[in-house]
Amino acid sequence: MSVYFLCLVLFSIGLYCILRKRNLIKIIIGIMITEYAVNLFFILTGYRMHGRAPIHSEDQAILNMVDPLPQALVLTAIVIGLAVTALIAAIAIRVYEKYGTFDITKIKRLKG
Amino acid sequence: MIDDPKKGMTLIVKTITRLTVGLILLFGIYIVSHGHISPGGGFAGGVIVALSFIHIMLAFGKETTFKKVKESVASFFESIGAIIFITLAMLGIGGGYFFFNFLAKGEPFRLFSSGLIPLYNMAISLKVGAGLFIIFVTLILFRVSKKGEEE
Amino acid sequence: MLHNLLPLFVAVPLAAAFLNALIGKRIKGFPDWLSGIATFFLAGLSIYSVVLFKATGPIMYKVGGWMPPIGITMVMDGLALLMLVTVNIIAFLVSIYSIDYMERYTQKWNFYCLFLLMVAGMNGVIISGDMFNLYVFLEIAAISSYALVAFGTEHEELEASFKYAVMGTLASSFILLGIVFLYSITSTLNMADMSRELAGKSSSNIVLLISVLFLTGFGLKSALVPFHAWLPDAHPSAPAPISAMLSGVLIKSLGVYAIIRIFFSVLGSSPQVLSILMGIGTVSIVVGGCLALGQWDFKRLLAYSSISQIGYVVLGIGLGTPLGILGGVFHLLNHSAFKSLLFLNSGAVEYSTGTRDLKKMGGLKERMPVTANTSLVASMSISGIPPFNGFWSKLIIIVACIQAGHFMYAFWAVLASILTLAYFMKVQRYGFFGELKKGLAHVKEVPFFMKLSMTILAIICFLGGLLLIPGISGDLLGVARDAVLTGQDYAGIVFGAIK
Amino acid sequence: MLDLQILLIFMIIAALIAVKTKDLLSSVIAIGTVGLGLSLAFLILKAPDLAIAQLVVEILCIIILIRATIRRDLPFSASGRWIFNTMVTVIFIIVFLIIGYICIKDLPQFGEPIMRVAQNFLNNGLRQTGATNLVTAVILDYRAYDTLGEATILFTAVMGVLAIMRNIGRKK
Repeated sequence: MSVYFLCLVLFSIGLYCILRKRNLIKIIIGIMITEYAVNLFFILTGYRMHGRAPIHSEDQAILNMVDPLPQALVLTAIVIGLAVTALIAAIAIRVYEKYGTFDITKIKRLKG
Repeated sequence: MIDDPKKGMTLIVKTITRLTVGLILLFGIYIVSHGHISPGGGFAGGVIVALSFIHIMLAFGKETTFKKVKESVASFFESIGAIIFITLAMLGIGGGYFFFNFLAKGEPFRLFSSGLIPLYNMAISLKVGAGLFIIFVTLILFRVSKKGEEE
Repeated sequence: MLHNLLPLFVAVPLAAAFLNALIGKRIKGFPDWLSGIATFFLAGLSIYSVVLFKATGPIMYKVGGWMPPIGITMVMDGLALLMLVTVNIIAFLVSIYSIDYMERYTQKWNFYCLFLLMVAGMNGVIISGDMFNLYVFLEIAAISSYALVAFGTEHEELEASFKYAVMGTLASSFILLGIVFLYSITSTLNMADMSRELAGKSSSNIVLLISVLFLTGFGLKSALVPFHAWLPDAHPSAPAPISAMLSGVLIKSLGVYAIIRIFFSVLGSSPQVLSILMGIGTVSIVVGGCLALGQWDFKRLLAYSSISQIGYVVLGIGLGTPLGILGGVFHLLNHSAFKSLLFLNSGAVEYSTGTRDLKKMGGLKERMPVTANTSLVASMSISGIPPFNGFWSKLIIIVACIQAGHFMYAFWAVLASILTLAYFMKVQRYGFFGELKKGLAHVKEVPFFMKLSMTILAIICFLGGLLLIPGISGDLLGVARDAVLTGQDYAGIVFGAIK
Repeated sequence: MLDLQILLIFMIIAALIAVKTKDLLSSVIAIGTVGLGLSLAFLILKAPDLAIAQLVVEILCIIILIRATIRRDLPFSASGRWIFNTMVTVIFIIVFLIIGYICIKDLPQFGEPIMRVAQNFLNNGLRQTGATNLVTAVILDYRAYDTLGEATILFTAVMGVLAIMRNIGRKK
């Protein structure tokens, strides 16, 4: 259980970073931390105690494999995370080029 | 590779890159082609292939890299990878269902087994490798063009 | 027959997008035609499936031939049918509108590519019967919309896009965390199977946490009031056709549709959830309306009005009575039509005059008759003036409120309807009627394709009320209402449809 | 599972450093260590595919982020209501954690997943798909449609980056 809780702590650090930091790059870092935490949580729920990796072997039958489904899903989630990070980084670079700063308190053309 | 001492990083980096980059590329291809029998697969392998080109670019500068791979070629491969993937999926409709794995499964633990899965892996690696290379090149070239404007 | 057509809703726009990237940038004019033909095909397909649906009933498609809990399924029930019709018709009209409008921007092929990906993402969300698959397609639609909001690459657009992207990603994290918890307790991803598993369990704390996570995530996506901060920036910053798509269909298919699907079909609609939905809906109606009243930017006003109108949909659905749900889904359809039309109008005005500020407009009726008349139709429709479609759906929602005994909600809904009338009077008064301002004498009417798509939408607004005629209403609205009402029995319907 | 707990605490500390440090480049490097820790955690949890993927993705993310931050360091700025807002956020997060702590007791015990559907993959995966690596069997056969979505997301990101990085957005 404690592992689950530590994972939630990691998630909330990311949440804090997104909600409270005033720098575009810091916000991207917060997004990455939340993604890592959710991915890790997914794998934790699929782990079987003293399990083996879900790959068949030629010379022996493996019976106690861990759950392969979360692993497949997290692979997709990692790609999604990469795509989002790349896109947001591109936007941040353009924002920096236009405004000359990463500080969101100074990036305020819109009324919000 | 063309060695222009003014471009890119120092000689040490260039020499090491020359030695390792081929191995990295080969490792990427290995990971892709053995995706269905060992850990790895199209995505991880594609990223490694892209990283090998990014490695050249970081060490030698963009001119040398563009002699090897042009951006338009990368963009072509990206679309082709995606089209191969969706075409294989649509061919499955002929077998009854979207994404139906219609090829013979073959003997397990061999390279040529498990039907369409290696082909899907190839398509994904093309797509991922080319796509990530384009993202990287776009981000790098943007800075260069901005610098040119400021000067 | 319909059975084998279901994957095409995703495969066709995806294939068109890939082809567009391959060929589109080399041949001029090709992206316009490819996108127009692809979306026309989808619109035709969705209308054709209404006809087929009458004979077949709910359909399930096994992707790859795997049986439901193992593989992914696509499900089409009445609600999905209604959403598909809405999304694809609007997408087609927006696509032909963009042919002329997007000439102002560079890299048109890229625009069409992202646009088609967004359509594919929305269609994928709607027909998905699998929780994780829903998340994946939701991300496709969301990521393409982040890029499209920033398509003009100016200061405001980039800023709005960053804000939108951060909020959207946060929402996605919550949704994914919810899916993780659900997988952990049910050990399945198929929605029908999940609902069957959950029905067998006694309710526990974890289901409550999952509900909160999903409500936050999808509430952020659909911009309901505590989570609405990004919408008034993001929707006006996009190019006008994309604003029409975002406000018209994206927030519905990603937000409201997903809320209905998850809370009514998977988690089960408890009275607490319904009352929360009604409360959020009413707050959205009032807050959105009040904020819209003070705006002078045409597109920003429309964006706030979207928050208000989405509130009506959520209020109608939240009532949980057959009449309320009918009103909710009908208002969802109508709002897509008139809000898209209004955004296209604002784009036409911006195209001709170069401004979005209502104070700088005036008397455009003489110079731009088609735009002015279609916007008049849309304004009357959104304010609920008979005989346009908006009147009927609002009437049904208010009557349903009174019938269910929620007089306060009915009162607020009527009040906000008057507010809506007020701010659209303002738009008409300052924008289209009155004296022609000095600088606007040279203004010309917009090109043909823009006029065409606005006219078609105005006709839809005008004739939309006909969908309520008893013989017709069952085919589209009735099946959607039944799909929501029988949400508890989703598993039975889906597994019954296996062939 | 002591090794896993130590690794998680290491990741949490690294994440705190990434959030708190004022130098952006150090922050990016700290997030790199979090990703590396995640990769190791995947290895401990018997997910070698993910460990490889996470490692290479981490490298690419770091390259992109360093590209975005290099030589663009900014001092930290605090607005007027900084303390109030931070307190509200911290209270919100503490409430979230308490609720989370109560709720995760309802999850299945760690190390004992239900595996109702997954057992099917383990039993029949090799026979039905022919792939030895069951994760590949799941992503490219049982759930290949998800992988189409995944490939499309990457394609969307490429198109999006190309669209955003245009120097001229509108024709004059």
